[in-house]
Amino acid sequence: MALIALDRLTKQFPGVTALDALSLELEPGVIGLVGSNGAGKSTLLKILLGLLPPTSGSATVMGLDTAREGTRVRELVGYMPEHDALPPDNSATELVAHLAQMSGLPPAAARERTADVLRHVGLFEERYRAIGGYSTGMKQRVKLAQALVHDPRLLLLDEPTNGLDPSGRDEMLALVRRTGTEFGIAVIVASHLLGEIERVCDYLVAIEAGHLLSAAPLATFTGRTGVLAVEVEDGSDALAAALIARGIETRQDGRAVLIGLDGHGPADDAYDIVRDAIVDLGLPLVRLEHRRRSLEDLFRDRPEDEPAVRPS
Amino acid sequence: MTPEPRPAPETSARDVPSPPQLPTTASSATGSIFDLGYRGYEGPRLGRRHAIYALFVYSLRSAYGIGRSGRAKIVPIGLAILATLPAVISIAVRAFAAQAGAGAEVERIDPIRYDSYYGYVSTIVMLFVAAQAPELLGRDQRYHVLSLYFSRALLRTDYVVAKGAAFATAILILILIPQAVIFVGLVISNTDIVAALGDNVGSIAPVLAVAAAIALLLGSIGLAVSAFTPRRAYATATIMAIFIVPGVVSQIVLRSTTGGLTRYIVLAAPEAVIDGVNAFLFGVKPSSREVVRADLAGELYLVVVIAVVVVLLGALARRYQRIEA
Amino acid sequence: MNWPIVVVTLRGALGRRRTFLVALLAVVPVLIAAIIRVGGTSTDGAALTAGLLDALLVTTVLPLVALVFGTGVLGSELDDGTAVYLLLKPIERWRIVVSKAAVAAGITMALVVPSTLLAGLVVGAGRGGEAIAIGFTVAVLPGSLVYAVGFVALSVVTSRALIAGLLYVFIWEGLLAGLFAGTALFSVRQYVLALAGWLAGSDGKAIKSSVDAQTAVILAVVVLAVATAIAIRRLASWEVRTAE
Amino acid sequence: MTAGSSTTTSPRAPASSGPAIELSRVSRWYGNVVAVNEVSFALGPGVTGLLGPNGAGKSTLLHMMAGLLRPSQGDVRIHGRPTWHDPAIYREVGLVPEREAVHPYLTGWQFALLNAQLQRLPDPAAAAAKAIQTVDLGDVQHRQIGTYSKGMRQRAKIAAALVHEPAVLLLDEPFNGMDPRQRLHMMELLRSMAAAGRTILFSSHILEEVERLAENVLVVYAGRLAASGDFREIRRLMTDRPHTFTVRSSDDRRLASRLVASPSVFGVELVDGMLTVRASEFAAFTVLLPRAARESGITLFELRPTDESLESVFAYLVRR
Repeated sequence: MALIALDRLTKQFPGVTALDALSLELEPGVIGLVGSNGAGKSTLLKILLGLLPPTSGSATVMGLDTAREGTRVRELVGYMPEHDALPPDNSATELVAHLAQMSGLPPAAARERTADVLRHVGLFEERYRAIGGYSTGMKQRVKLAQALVHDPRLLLLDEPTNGLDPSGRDEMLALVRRTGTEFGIAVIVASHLLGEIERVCDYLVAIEAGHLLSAAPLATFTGRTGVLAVEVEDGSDALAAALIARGIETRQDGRAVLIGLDGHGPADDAYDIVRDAIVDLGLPLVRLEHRRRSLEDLFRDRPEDEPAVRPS
Repeated sequence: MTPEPRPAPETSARDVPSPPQLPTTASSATGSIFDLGYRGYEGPRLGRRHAIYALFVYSLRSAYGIGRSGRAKIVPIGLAILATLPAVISIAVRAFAAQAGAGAEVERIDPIRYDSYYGYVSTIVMLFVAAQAPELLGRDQRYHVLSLYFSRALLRTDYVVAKGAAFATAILILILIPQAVIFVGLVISNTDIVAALGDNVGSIAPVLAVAAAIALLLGSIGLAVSAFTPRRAYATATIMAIFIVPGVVSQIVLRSTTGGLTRYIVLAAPEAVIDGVNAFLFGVKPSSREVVRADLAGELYLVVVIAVVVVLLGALARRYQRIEA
Repeated sequence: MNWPIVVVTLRGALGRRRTFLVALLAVVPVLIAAIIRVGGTSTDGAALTAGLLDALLVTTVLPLVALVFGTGVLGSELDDGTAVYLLLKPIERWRIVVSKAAVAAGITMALVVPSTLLAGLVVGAGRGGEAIAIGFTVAVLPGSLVYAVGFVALSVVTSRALIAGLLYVFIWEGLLAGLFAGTALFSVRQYVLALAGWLAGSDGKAIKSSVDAQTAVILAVVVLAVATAIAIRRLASWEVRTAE
Repeated sequence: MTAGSSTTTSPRAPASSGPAIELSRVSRWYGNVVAVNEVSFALGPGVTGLLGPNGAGKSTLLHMMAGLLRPSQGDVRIHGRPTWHDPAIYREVGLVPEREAVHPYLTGWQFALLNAQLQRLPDPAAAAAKAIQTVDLGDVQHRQIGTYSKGMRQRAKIAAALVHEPAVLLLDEPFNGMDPRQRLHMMELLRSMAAAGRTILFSSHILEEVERLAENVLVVYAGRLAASGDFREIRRLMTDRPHTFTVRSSDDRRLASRLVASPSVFGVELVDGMLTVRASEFAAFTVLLPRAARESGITLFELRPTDESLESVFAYLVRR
């Protein structure tokens, strides 16, 4: 049975429809959940946790209906909230062991799993200090640990890199990736940062104003566009002119010279012509690659055909 | 360039390896490397009932600062000691007096008795409630820990039930330990244990009833206030104000007016209501002048306690139904 | 004075649940006056009115109301960071302080003055307490101003203004005033009592104050000026608490 | 959602001369904790990214530039005028603070109007309306800010900072809480404002966005300025860090052997069909590769630098 099945799931609040007849089936994996503010992302997370009854339609997690069997569902689901949610005067070990029991684990198992999970998220001797003194990075790790301690089948992460600096973000994203692949747990990552989703997820669900914008493997969104981009430091104009002279249609986009249109790739011999033009002009070749489509195209207002201005 | 994710290890996290048999020294040496990777949990999941029980125990312990930093223990444990001291002293005095042959006179003048005991410790119990109620509820609200609780195997009402039961139990312990000291003291200080047991067992019921009334009334006031004021200092101040201000106002009003409707103002003061219940259940004259002056029927105080507790617990449950985790 | 600041401060002060609670506080003296009038036995109207207005209003309601609004209009904005939107504007700092203090004083007066008049008349009218009631009502006006401006200044100086204000009212003006006569020099309550006594004319002797009217007025003006100056200087050199 | 038409007029001639923002040997300490240590730089019109790990001193710097913090040493000037103790500069400066607190009881419109009135603009209502439209808060402007989501509140703060069209705009993690569409729209807005001659400095941890928006970056580490300028130039200056490229060609092995012969290449790896080349001199290698390919008759399909991105530059600077 599917990890998650939504059947015409609808949720109406006074004056606004957060979710409008959403139907969807998801298999285990690292799934990115993307959507504009107020698109119903947090509403969907709450419904999956059985904290919010749907207005109509249904949602099941691992076959359990979230409205009727809320507590059973929450035993098997871990949730990492977006905002700070940690009491400052407990230690990480105390808090996570206590919350493990809140998920139905007996005391002994709670203590053992807490020690194990804190190791996996990278908290070692500081786990015995009060959380108040932790850095934002360590706090995010504790929040992840409390979601993992009861060995959930599904992990819901709401903006996991919120407030982290660049190195903190890299470590958290690597941790999320490991959780999804090595730990064998299905992960849903709700985030506004498309770059992160592309780095960590292998499937994507995009919601827009309560409707399903699209749901597909990530590869379909970040496929190659067949447009060849060449960067030659500050020799772009000379190269473009030389290529046009040799009958190759080119466009310029900032630092890069673009060859070929989306849809049909560059002509076969184009690669050699470009190479030879560069050598003849004695220019330095810095980058030669196919432009990739990007998740942003889903959210961009500009017409579809123009590829994203994004070197991969 | 994005870092490529490492391929998953062959043994999935789900199957638990069988424990290796370490060979005896006689046979050839062997060695094994164990998978320290993530392990699933296949043990029992005790569900909602266990979660409520665990939250009850955790909250009861934190009401006495157990499992918390030393600082958090000072107030509750200190107050518990202060509450028990008078009973211990009274029993010690009786024991010495009995040895010196003056046991009977001391018994007559000794102020510490089951029914009079609460009068002495009421302020201590109020301080305990005002200091510890925010500790139980305020922290989870102020730091949004509720979102971690509500996303787990228990319902919002379970949270209120567990916290309420834990706090009532904490107050009961604070009140009943001294009473138990008195009970044991009276029984063992008498040569004929069985007879002493006979006289004292009669007063166990009212002691428990009064203690329950106090715990429920003061506990529900403390919790209701803490539920609506996450900031600890404001919650403590508000609870103390509710305990003290109505009492002072009713004293002023009762002293400067006579009879008529103003008598019922005494029902607004928690301390007076408890004194009324205590007097009614023990069948003794109320100790506070206001209650005597108001001269209301004993049952009325009991009804007020029950009504207030039901209303406040209802408000508490509704607050936690709707609170934004 | 800056009109937009006055409007936003008023909107903020009146929109909050806290204001409603404080308004209740201002009604309490009138209720108690009514109860005393109904059940009371004493016939000496002047002494009763003076005693009641001093105990209930000048000692508790006036300073508490002034404290809540005095610290609320500027101090709370400095703590939660919304003051930045006023400070990062080409406006002289004195204009901000004056506008904020005016709102705090204005609301305090709007709550305390009617409460004083009503409570005074309810308990004193027809028993020789009228002059006392009027005296107190007028004296409470400058009282509100000095208290409000003082607490606004306090809220710029320290983030613990509420507690500091409570200590001033209950310890300095309460406890210590009984022990050390000298404290009266810097006690706003004594200024108000002195003024009320002077205004009440012949009945004024029922109002006890350890400061005579002239010194009270002079000291009040001095305190007002000093508090305003401190508030302006501290606001000008106020520094934000950065997360680092 | 229509992209707000942000036809920003060029800023009024700055009151006095001097670069838009100039810091010379600026330090700030709290007791013996040194938050900012001898930082100097000057910024002109355009978008600059302020980067650094948590606790590096970014907010302290921004607050000193906004006149909310007195420098312990050195001086901070905007258009040549010290920012501390001088409310007049706020005609030229707009700040979007990191803290989320905004007057909850005001509606979006009232908040923008208040800021316009306090700036003593000739027509506050028009300025407020324009700012609301620019940040696309039109349909929620009459709701109280207390009911706003994090992204909406952030846009209200930006509207407040833009209402007087300042010449200098300081933003502390401006896109916090915004969804993808709003982020793109805001980036577009900042780009167009910079093009109109304004000076924009914003701090952010989302390097992929800084890379696309900011022409220059200032990297701060433990209170000191680690690097400034175009991040590609900064990468070039890191001569101690080898440049790594991945190459796909018609005959990787032969190309690899040909490349290894050159002094500018010191490492070659052929791992599951991917040729990775480590070059010591960036300039020499980028000229050598196409020539070597042509001489050996090998077609180049793909050449991708692996550590030229802003993330790599930042990592190298911070992990030193």
